[in-house]
Parts: sequence; structure tokens; C-alpha cells
Amino acid sequence: MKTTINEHERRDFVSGVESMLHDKLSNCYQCGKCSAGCPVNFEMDYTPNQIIKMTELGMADTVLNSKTIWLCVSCITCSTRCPKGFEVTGIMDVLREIAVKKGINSKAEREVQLFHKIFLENIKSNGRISEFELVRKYNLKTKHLFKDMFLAPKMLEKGKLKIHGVKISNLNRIAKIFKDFE
Amino acid sequence: MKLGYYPGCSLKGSSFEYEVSLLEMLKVLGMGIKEIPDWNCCGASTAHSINHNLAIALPARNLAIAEKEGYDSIVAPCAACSNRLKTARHELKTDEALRKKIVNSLEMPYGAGMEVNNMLEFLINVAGKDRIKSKVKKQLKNLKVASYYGCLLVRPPKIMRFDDSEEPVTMDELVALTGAQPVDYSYKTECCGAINSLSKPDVVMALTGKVLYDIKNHGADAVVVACPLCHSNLDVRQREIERKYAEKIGLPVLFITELIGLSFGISPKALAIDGHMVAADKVLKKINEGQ
Amino acid sequence: MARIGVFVCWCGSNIAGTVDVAKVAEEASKIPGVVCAVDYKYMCSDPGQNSLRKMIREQKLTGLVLAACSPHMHENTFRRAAVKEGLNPYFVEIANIREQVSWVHEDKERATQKAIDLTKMMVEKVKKDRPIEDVKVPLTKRALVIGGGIAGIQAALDTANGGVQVILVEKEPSIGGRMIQLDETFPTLDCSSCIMTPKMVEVRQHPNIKLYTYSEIEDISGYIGNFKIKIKKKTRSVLEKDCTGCGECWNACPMHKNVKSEFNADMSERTAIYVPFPQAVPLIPVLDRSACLHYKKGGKCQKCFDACGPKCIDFGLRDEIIEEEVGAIIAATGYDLMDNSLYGEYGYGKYKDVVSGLQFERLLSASGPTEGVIRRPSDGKTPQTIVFIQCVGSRDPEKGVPYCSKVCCMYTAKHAKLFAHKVRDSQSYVFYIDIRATGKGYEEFVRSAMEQDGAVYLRGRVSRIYEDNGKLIVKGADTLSGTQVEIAADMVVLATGVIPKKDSDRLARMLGISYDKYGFFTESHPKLRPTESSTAGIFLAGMAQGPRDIPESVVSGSAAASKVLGLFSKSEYEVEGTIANVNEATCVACFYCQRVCAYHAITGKEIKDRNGNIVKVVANVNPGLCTGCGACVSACFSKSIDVKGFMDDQIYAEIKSLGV
Amino acid sequence: MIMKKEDINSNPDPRIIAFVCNWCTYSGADLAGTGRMKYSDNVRIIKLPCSGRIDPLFIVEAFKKGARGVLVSGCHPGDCHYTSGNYHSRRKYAAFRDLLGFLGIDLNRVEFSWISASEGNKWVSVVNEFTEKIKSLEDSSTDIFRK
Ligand SMILES: Cc1cc2nc3c(=O)[nH]c(=O)nc-3n(C[C@H](O)[C@H](O)[C@H](O)COP(=O)(O)OP(=O)(O)OC[C@H]3O[C@@H](n4cnc5c(N)ncnc54)[C@H](O)[C@@H]3O)c2cc1C
Ligand SMILES: Cc1cc2nc3c(=O)[nH]c(=O)nc-3n(C[C@H](O)[C@H](O)[C@H](O)COP(=O)(O)OP(=O)(O)OC[C@H]3O[C@@H](n4cnc5c(N)ncnc54)[C@H](O)[C@@H]3O)c2cc1C
Ligand code: SF4
Ligand code: SF4
Ligand code: SF4
Ligand code: SF4
Ligand code: SF4
Ligand code: SF4
Ligand code: SF4
Ligand code: SF4
Repeated sequence: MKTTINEHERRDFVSGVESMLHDKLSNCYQCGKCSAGCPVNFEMDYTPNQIIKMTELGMADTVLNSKTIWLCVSCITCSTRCPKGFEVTGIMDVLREIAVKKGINSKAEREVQLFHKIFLENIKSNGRISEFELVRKYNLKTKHLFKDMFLAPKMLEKGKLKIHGVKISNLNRIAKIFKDFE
Repeated sequence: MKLGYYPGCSLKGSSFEYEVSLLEMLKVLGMGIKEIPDWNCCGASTAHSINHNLAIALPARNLAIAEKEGYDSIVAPCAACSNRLKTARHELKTDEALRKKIVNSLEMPYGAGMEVNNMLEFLINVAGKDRIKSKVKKQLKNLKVASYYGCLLVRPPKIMRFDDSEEPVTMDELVALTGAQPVDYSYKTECCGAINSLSKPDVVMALTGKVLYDIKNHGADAVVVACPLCHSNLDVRQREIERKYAEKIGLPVLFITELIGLSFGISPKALAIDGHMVAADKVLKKINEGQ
Repeated sequence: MARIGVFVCWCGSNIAGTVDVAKVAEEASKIPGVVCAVDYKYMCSDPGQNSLRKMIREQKLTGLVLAACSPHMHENTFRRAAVKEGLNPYFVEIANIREQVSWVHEDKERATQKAIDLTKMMVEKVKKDRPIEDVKVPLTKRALVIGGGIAGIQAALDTANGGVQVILVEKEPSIGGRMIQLDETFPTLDCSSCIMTPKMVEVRQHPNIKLYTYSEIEDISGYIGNFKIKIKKKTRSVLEKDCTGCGECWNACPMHKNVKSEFNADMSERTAIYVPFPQAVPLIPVLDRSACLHYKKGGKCQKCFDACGPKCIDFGLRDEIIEEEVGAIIAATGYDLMDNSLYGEYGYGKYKDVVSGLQFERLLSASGPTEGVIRRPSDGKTPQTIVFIQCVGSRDPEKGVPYCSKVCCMYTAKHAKLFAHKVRDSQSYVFYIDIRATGKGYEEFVRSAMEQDGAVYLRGRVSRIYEDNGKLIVKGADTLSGTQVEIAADMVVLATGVIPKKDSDRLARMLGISYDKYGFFTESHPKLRPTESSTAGIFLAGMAQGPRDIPESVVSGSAAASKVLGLFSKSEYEVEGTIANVNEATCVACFYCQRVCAYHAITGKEIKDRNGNIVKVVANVNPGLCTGCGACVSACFSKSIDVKGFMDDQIYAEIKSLGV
Repeated sequence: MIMKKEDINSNPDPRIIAFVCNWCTYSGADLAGTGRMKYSDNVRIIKLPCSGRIDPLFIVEAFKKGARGVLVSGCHPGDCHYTSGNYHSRRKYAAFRDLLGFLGIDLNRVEFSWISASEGNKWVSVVNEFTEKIKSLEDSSTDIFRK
């Protein structure tokens, strides 16, 4: 790997991330404790501390297209143990948010991204999550029609999947929130 | 005391057992709670994953309604929901500009207040150990129970302010109240994979598997949880994990409310224990043998 | 009437090139009170000084103004010349027309005008000069050393060898400090007790050292040269002069499983009557009353008393207060280690086989709980794989302290080496963030831990330790390879951060010295005065000042000793006379001055009439402590305190002379 | 006070008095000399042992005696020769400013700064910038002592 630093682009990217993060990237001293404890590090293409360093170096393309940001499950193990109190979970959120805004579609972790998208759409249209609808839509979109199939009947039998979800009454409120913040 | 109740989506769906058992348990405790009218989804891990402000605004609406209803505090049994509600409250307390913006959008006042309790806080601080103890009818002797806390009850400690973030004990204390023996093991606060259950089942199974096998190796008869996400990863995925790693687990996963309910002498059926994917028969049998 | 002489220096062309020196002299001669004003090529040269002295004599000058280079250059030269002619040295003032005029300005006319102004200012100032006598403070030539670790021992021995009486006060039952707990020491791997024990014995036997162990400082008052000390000598319940150190008493004591041994870092137990370790100095036991059955069960047990041949155990002995007077103090109270239990993720206190560096040191030591065979606490087995974690508590602003503890990189490398030497085919892994090995031979030492002794270093922190089937699963990262690492270890050693000795801030307040927010004593200046505290006559040594290793602690102990010997080399301590002075007639005893004085130089003084009745109280400046900073002056509303040499009226005269 | 026309004129050669501590700023000014750096010659230094010795009344007196600007400078926080003298002055400066303002002095004409013994160049730039600033201010005695 080789990186040629373009100071302008680097600064733009860093200041964009920092302003959303409310923390400075230089605060991280690269001890690696975040990566050491991350439960999903084994699947990631870059460790969390690498993501932080690469962000500081302005490697926007690399981090925004990484698998890491989509694999992160927001368990907050990293931030909790970081000796510098750095918002590692937060930077994952920020990078995902930037990626979404930029319309970057993760190739490797398309499904995770899709799940988040469908999840939010679900809230937007019902105000609450209808798990049945969520799973159905997700499986349709990902063409995983038979995924988790063996679970479904039993879940239905146990009453765990409710086919008719509820909508909240003031859906217009939710629409407003989405309008203002999406 | 006026207690508000924020069930969250899962308790109305895949984890209905949690709600059923909670309400049964409260009946015995003689405590009433009132569901927040017209509450909406707090956004869980998804909203903050891709839209920070939305992730604050969605729970803020529920907090604002709770404030309007005049509750003294609310209980959010789902660990993820209580985490989001507490986080939103914290952020709005510290970020006045965002608070104004959100209040504007909600068209509702919200002063960044309202005490939010997760299930364990509710049991220990609001219900109280003494009250719980006084209602225990059946000592669950013989039963070895491992408490699984997962991530979101304890992290981030600065905002959750709940127990020790590395070695929490609250749930173990509650287990002890029922007469069961708490089982110590290593992965109490390891992540189960949470929301990636659907999109990364392999990852989730690897993480959950590690936790379940460790609990089993420490000789537990059952696991208790206080979070529907944990529950569905540990319970619903358990058969699949057994298949994947070709090793039997067979650990019933109970909600803490169910365990307490059993010690109160409430029937398993009333607690909806038969709603779990992993049957709890063995555990129930052991309880009865111990009487 | 003032008779002032003004001497304007050319400094060759340095001044004369830019300033019209003749004009300066001419203008100066017009100032009232100036009786002569001359210019000269090189005032500091011998002929220059001679002409100055001649003028003092001939013109009967009462004050001099030199318009020349900076006072930091030659003020003393001219003061000495004046003294030779019987003038008080403080009647010499310098107008700085070189560094602050000729060298920094180009326009000759304007530079000359500035030079004239500066000269006028100094003439007005010198007119108001009053003679100042340097203050002489008597010196009690005896030193107090607080803390008997390696730094304090070195300071005490060097001072005592210089012929000065030393009082060494140590809180614990024995001197030796942390170093005597160590096994072998980096970077040479020499045995710690081989170095330390002879020194401890030397202290004990030194004719110039009076040793108070198991003692604490109760109170300190006074100032440089004249400190009064109260020492609380806690009772050992043993008549010290009769005790032979035979050990019959502790062998007889039934309470041998109840108290953790402090010396062995809680890894073994001691009896109620005990010596901390066999080479303790002095070798006299302490009866720990909090653990003793005699006190707990109302006099039922007296086994030790029965066993003692010389019958020197006395259950009724009490603490004593001893008063001493000293002229200088060396504070060398050393350090403590951070509490590892802050790290729930490392399971310290929960997993028996997670130990601290100091505990590992005791496991290595032949005098330790396992007699030098490394055995892990849980089951006594010898570990094959050890994981060492560095920077535990240090460099961790969230849970610990932000600073680097400086010694732990090195002692971890040492531990890895000693482990390799003691256990064949063993393997150590070291998690580090950076390796700080900056002493002589240190980098080589760390390299040899890797190259010769096979330690594998991983660059990253550990996130969590789990227990699994008798193994400790260490979950860390190696950031160089970018991977998460899991190691199944038999034992984990935490390189715990260093913090100041508990209560060091209390002692600092008693001594009136400053300390940082952690409690380390601060030096007067890190480069100019690294061994001096902020208070005159109190010196610092060892880890009490901040993390440092044994070689540095020894150096600082010697440095403190040399400062004390230097101080005592004179018959009296001379303080520059430019210190604060109280006008007792106007002082209203509000003590605002006292509040701003950083040197605690101001106290109250009672003024009594002939019959000994207190008439009033006024502020009083202790010349041994006052530095002449002048902070008190601007705090005083009644204008009752002033600093000699920089009196209010002089400064106003300077300002006035500039009137346009 | 009614201002006469001739009272107002921009002063091309204002007198500036600097109160500096002996250990840091005075030595810094010496260093500028040793380095032969050039700066505005309007400034006159009055040396004090420590910035903690500075009394607000000195400043008032300086203005009364015709100074157009007053510079106060000592060691950087933490560097004080007298341990904490400059902490006192730093704490005092806030109170100073209020007091000077109360006495009716235009605070634009008072400058506080930290200049160490090694900052000859900082001394030069502080003096030059402050002199320029004073020159640019409208100058009349009533501007210095605000009504
Ligand atoms: C695990 C470990 C291994 C180490 N290994 C090495 C090594 O191999 N090589 C090396 O160079 N350095 C090593 N060090 C560092 C070394 O221990 C210190 O540099 C050295 O001990 C400092 O000596 P000291 O005299 O300043 O402090 P200390 O040894 O702490 O001595 C201070 C003394 O003052 C006493 N005291 C404290 N307060 C009071 C009071 N109020 N009144 C009276 N007495 C008081 C204490 O009881 C103690 O006896 C190691 C440190 C650790 C933690
Ligand atoms: C680039 C650089 C930056 C640094 N920055 C810092 C810093 O910011 N802070 C810090 O604390 N340290 C710093 N240092 C380190 C610092 O310079 C040294 O610690 C310090 O100067 C050592 O002083 P010394 O008196 O031992 O040696 P030296 O300064 O080398 O003095 C030795 C003197 O002895 C003379 N001499 C040599 N041989 C003989 C002889 N045979 N006969 C007579 N005279 C002889 C030499 O001419 C010289 O004047 C820095 C070093 C470097 C290289
Ligand atoms: S734990 Fe914190 S300081 Fe260490 S690498 Fe991760 S973010 Fe940086
Ligand atoms: S929050 Fe994300 S990056 Fe941090 S430990 Fe959890 S999964 Fe890993
Ligand atoms: S006294 Fe100072 S200015 Fe005069 S010649 Fe000597 S060095 Fe130069
Ligand atoms: S038995 Fe007596 S003499 Fe021997 S060590 Fe004990 S107290 Fe001292
Ligand atoms: S009297 Fe106390 S110290 Fe002596 S033997 Fe008995 S318990 Fe031990
Ligand atoms: S000396 Fe090494 S181990 Fe100790 S705090 Fe500093 S860097 Fe960390
Ligand atoms: S401030 Fe002045 S009046 Fe008050 S005690 Fe000090 S010297 Fe006396
Ligand atoms: S001059 Fe300074 S040291 Fe002396 S008494 Fe005043 S404030 Fe204290």
C-alpha cells in the first residue's frame, strides 16, 4: 500500500470527521486497545485503530469503502476501554454517515448497509418496527429468500413473528422528524 | 410514584415473553406501570449507525411524551432502547443547540430530563431487593444460572452509569435473591453481535457461540438476560449454533423477569416461558425437584 | 544631600556608535544632585574602574549611575568597586543603554534621547536608594532526610560522609524502600540486596547518622538553617536497646496466617510481631497491635514475651515525640504503585494469576514467598507462558495517569529476561505501546530480552483477560501486523504505573514545598535548580519528584547531599538584602500579604510593651524564606510592606522622571 | 469635559512605559539587543523583581505622567522565577483590568504579555505592534482617561 498525502483533501476530510465526532483524531495515540477488544475485528479488513489513523491521513476512499465500518456492531467495547476516552464507536458512526451521504454503496458489506436502510424505512412508514415486514423486505432485497427459513415456522408457531405490525397514530410526527433530520 | 413504561418494538413482537413476564411479575410486586402513549421506535443501533441526529430525535420524542405525562421515571426493559434513551438524554443535556433544534422539530417541549431505568436498575433501585425478596415463594435451589449482560446495559459507562462495566454483578444479585446459584464465567459482557443478526448471521453465531459454550462449560443450567436482542441471539439462534459447531448446548435462555416470576410462584405458562425456542422443561423440572 | 556620579560608557563603538555619549553625560550633569558626569571608553576595564573609584573618593559620591551595558553583565563588577570605596553596594544603579538602546535602535538622535531618559530614571532611583545589608542567617549544621529508600540512603550517606550530622526518618520498620523488594536490577542485572544491604548497614553504623525507623514527621516549623522538627516514633512494643534480633518472638507468635506481608506485596503472610524481611535494618521486630491477640483478646496471649530471652517486649510502651533541630531537609519519600483493580478488564484481584510487576519481583526473589522459584499463585505451578502488559495505569488519562512511569519498560524487559533464565523453554510475550529505554545501555538491554532471551514483543494494548480452564486468555492487538491476538498464558504480569507515596501531599504542605497535581514534589526549576524545592533549605531526591530509576535516584540523592554540604560550607547563610520589609507602625495586620506569599515568608509578630503585654500584632517577614518577589507589596492596601531595592517611592520616582 | 480641538491629534511619537520582570522579560529584551534586532524606540523599561510586584497604581501613575501606552510583561505561566508570582499577577490582571477601567483608563492602551528570557524576537514584535497600535489611537489626554 502506498499513500500520497494531498494536504488539502486531508484537512477537509479530517475536519469534516472531527466536527461530526466532537473529538480530535490526534487524541488517539494508536495503542490498539480498541482493536484488541473488538468482537468483530476478525472479520474486518482494517482494525479500528487503523481506520482512525487512515482517517487522519485523509484516506477517505479506503475508510469509506471499508468492510470495517459496516461490520462494527456498535458494542462500545472499544470506547469503553480506550485509555484516551476516544470515541471509537463514534467514528464508525460518523464514517458510515458520511458514506451514506456520499451515496457510497459498500460492495463487501452490502447486506449490512441494506439492513440499516430497510430498518429506517420501516420506522419511517410505521413509527415502529414490524419485524415480519423487516425480515420479508430484507430477504426480498438481498434475494436470500430461503435464509433463516427453518427458523420462520417455529417462530410463527411460538408467536414471535407478528404478521400484522402496528403503526403509531401520530405518523405525521415521525414524518416530520425524518424530514428535519434525514 | 408514576412509572412510565417504554416497551420498544421487540417486546411487542419477537420478545413478547419479556413483556408478559414483566407484567405478571409486577402484579405480584404490586407495582403499576403505564405505557407511554403512542411511543415510537427509538431507532435502535441502526439510526445512530447512519444518522446521528435522527438517532437522538427519535428517542427524544418518547422522552418528551414521558415528560408531558408527568412520569417520575420510565423503565425501558430492552437494553438497546434504554441505551438509546439514556444516550439521547445525555446528548441533549450537553448539546443545547441540538436540543433546541430537536424541540423545534418535535414541536413539543423537552428539558433533557426524565430518569430512564433499564430492567436491572428498575428491579434494584425502584422495586428494591427487599420488596422482591419478600415475594419469593419458591427458592430456586439447585438451579445454576449464568447472567449475561451483553454490551448495552453497561456501556458506555459514562452515560449508562450502571454497575461495573467490566465485572457487573447486579443481575447475579437478583439471581441470588431467587435462591438460584449465580454462575461466574468469563464472557458476561462480551458482545453477541446484536443487530447484525440478520445481515451477518455467521459473525453473530461465532460471537454468541463463544458465550454459550463458555456458560455451558461453567456448569450453568440456564442463562438469564435483560435484553430482547441478547435473547434472540442466544435463544433463537442456539439450534443453528449447535449445528454449526456440532456440539450440543441446550441452555434455556430466560428473561430475568421470568426467573423472578418463577420464584414468585407464577406458573411458567403465565410467564410465557413456552414462547422460547429452547425448551425450558429441564429447568422447570429441576426447580420442582428442589422444592 | 545626594552626591551622584554618572558614568557613561562608550563600550568602544558599541554604544558610542549609536548614542552621543558626551551629550548624555552633559544632560546628566544638569540633573539636580548630580555632582559629576563623565564618559569613558570602557568602564568595566581596570582603568575604567579605577577612575570610578577615584571619583567616589574625590567627589565624596553617595550614589553611582552607570549608563552602560545590561545590569546582568556588570552590575556586580561596579558594586564590588563601590564597596571597595566604602559605599553600600546597593547605591549603584545601571542605565541599560547598550542592550536596550544602542544595539536595538538606529536613529542616533532618538537613541541618545532614550539613553538620557534611562539615565535620568536611574538618577532618580539612586537618590532614593537606602543602604541594604545582606541578611545573615545562622545555620544549624545538621540535616534531616525523610525517607530511607535508595535515594534517601544515598543522600544520608553522602551528607554524613561530608562530616555533617544526619537524622534519617523512615516510616516503615526498616529502611531500604522499594529497592530492597527488588530481585535483580536493570540494566546490569546486579542483585538488589547485594547493593542495598551493605548500604543499609552502613547507615546503621555511621557515626554521623541518627536513624529513626517506624517514625513519621509530625510537625515542621522554621526556615532555612533553623528548622524545628517533631518526629513521632511509633512504638514497636519492644525495648530496642535490649533486643538482639534473635527471632524467638516471631517464631513463637501464633498469629501467622492473618496478616499479609507488605514486604512480599501481599503474597505471603507474616506474624503479628515481625520483621519485614530477614535483612531488615534495624533488625528489631515490630509488634503490630492491630493483629495481636494480646490486644484483641484482653491480654490472653503473651507467647512472644515468654519466648524472649532478654524480656524486651513491653505491651505498654507508647509512641514518643522527639524534637530535633536541623538546618536543611532532604525529602526522599519515594513512590507507590497504582491500584490495578481499576482494571476490571484485566481481572486483577479476580484472577489469582494476574499479578503486578512488584509481585513478580517478589516471586523472582530468593527471599520471596517462593524462595525464588517462579510459582503462580493459583496452584503453585511454574508457568511456561507469561504475558507482560506494559503501561497499566500509566499513559492512561481515562483510568490512570497521563504520564509515563519511565521504569516499567525496563523492568518488564528485565522480568522477561529473568523468567527466561529461570524457566527453561518458557515463553514470554510483552504487549507495549512504545519502548522507552533511554539510559546508557538500556536499549541494548531491551534488545537482548528479545534477541537473546526470546521474548516476543507485540505492539499494542490488551483489551481483556478471560479465564478458561486454568489458562488466562489474553486478548490483545498487534498494531504492526494489524491483527488481534489471543494468547493462552499461565500467568499475566501487569507493569503498574508509579504514583507518589500516599500522603506525600500532606508532607509537602507541612514542609511548605510545592507539588504537582499528582503529588510529586516540584523542583524549583527543572534545569536550573532540579534538586531544590520551592522553599530554601529543602531539597528533593528520588522518585518523590517523579518517576526515575535507581541510577537516577542515586544521582539525585548525591546531588541533594552536595547542596546541603554546599549550604553548610559557610558559617552563616547569606540572603540578598533585597527582601520585603514591614512598616510596623502602619501595618494593620490584615495579612493580605501572607495570602499571596508563595514562600510562606510572612508570619504574625506580637509587639509587646515593657510589661510584656501584647500591644498589637503585625506582619513579619522571615528573611530566610523571603525571595523579594514583591507580590506582598501590591497586596497591601495600607502600603505597609515594601521590597528593598524596589521600593514604591523609587518606582514612582522613575515614572515621574519620564514625565513629558 | 469639553474637548478643545487642539487636544485631539494623532500622536506620532507617543511615550510607552513597560513594566517588566527582571528574570524573564528584561532578559528577553537584553537578548533582542544581543541579537541586534531593531525595534521602535518609544518604549522605556522599568525593571521590577517580578510581575507579581506590579501595582495597578504604577500604571495609573504612568498615564498621569504622560505615557500613552503601558506594557506589562513577565514570565510565562509556570516559568516564574518566584514559583508562582506570575500566577498571582495573572489572577490579578483580570482584577487589574476592571480596576483600570473603573479608574477611567482606556484599556486599549494597556497590554499584558508573557515574554521569556529566550524570546527576544517576541519582545521586538510585542513592542512594535503595541507602538503601532498606540500611534493609531486617537490621542488626547481625555482619551486615555475616559470620561
Ligand atoms: C517492579 C519494579 C521493578 C523495578 N526494577 C528496577 C530496576 O531493575 N532497576 C532500577 O534502576 N529501578 C527499578 N525500579 C525503580 C526503583 O524501584 C526506584 O527507582 C527506586 O526504588 C526509587 O527509590 P526512592 O528512594 O526514590 O523511593 P522508595 O524506594 O520508594 O523509598 C522511599 C522511602 O521513603 C519512605 N517514606 C515514604 N514516605 C515517608 C514519610 N512520610 N516519612 C518517612 N518515610 C517515608 C518509604 O517508606 C520508603 O522507604 C523498579 C520499580 C518497580 C516498581
Ligand atoms: C539538537 C539537540 C537538541 C537538544 N534539545 C534539548 C532540549 O530541548 N532540552 C534538553 O534538556 N536537552 C536538549 N539537548 C541535550 C543537551 O544539549 C545536552 O543534554 C547538554 O547540552 C549536555 O551538556 P554537557 O555540559 O554535558 O555537554 P556539552 O554541552 O557538550 O558541553 C561540553 C563542553 O566541554 C567542552 N570540551 C569538550 N572536550 C573538552 C576538553 N578536552 N577540554 C576542554 N573542554 C572540552 C566542549 O567544548 C563543551 O563546551 C539537545 C541536544 C541536541 C543535539
Ligand atoms: S484504544 Fe483509543 S487510543 Fe488506543 S488506538 Fe484505539 S482509539 Fe486510539
Ligand atoms: S463498537 Fe464497533 S469497532 Fe468498537 S468494538 Fe464494537 S464492533 Fe468493534
Ligand atoms: S561596562 Fe559594559 S558597556 Fe561598558 S565597556 Fe564594559 S561591557 Fe561595554
Ligand atoms: S525475642 Fe526478644 S530479643 Fe529476640 S528478636 Fe524478639 S524482641 Fe528481640
Ligand atoms: S502477644 Fe501478640 S505478638 Fe506476641 S505472640 Fe501473642 S499474638 Fe503474637
Ligand atoms: S516506561 Fe514504558 S511501560 Fe512504563 S509507562 Fe512508560 S512507556 Fe509505558
Ligand atoms: S498586607 Fe500590609 S497591612 Fe496587611 S498585614 Fe501585610 S503588611 Fe500589614
Ligand atoms: S517579597 Fe515575595 S517572598 Fe518576600 S514576603 Fe513578599 S511575597 Fe513573600
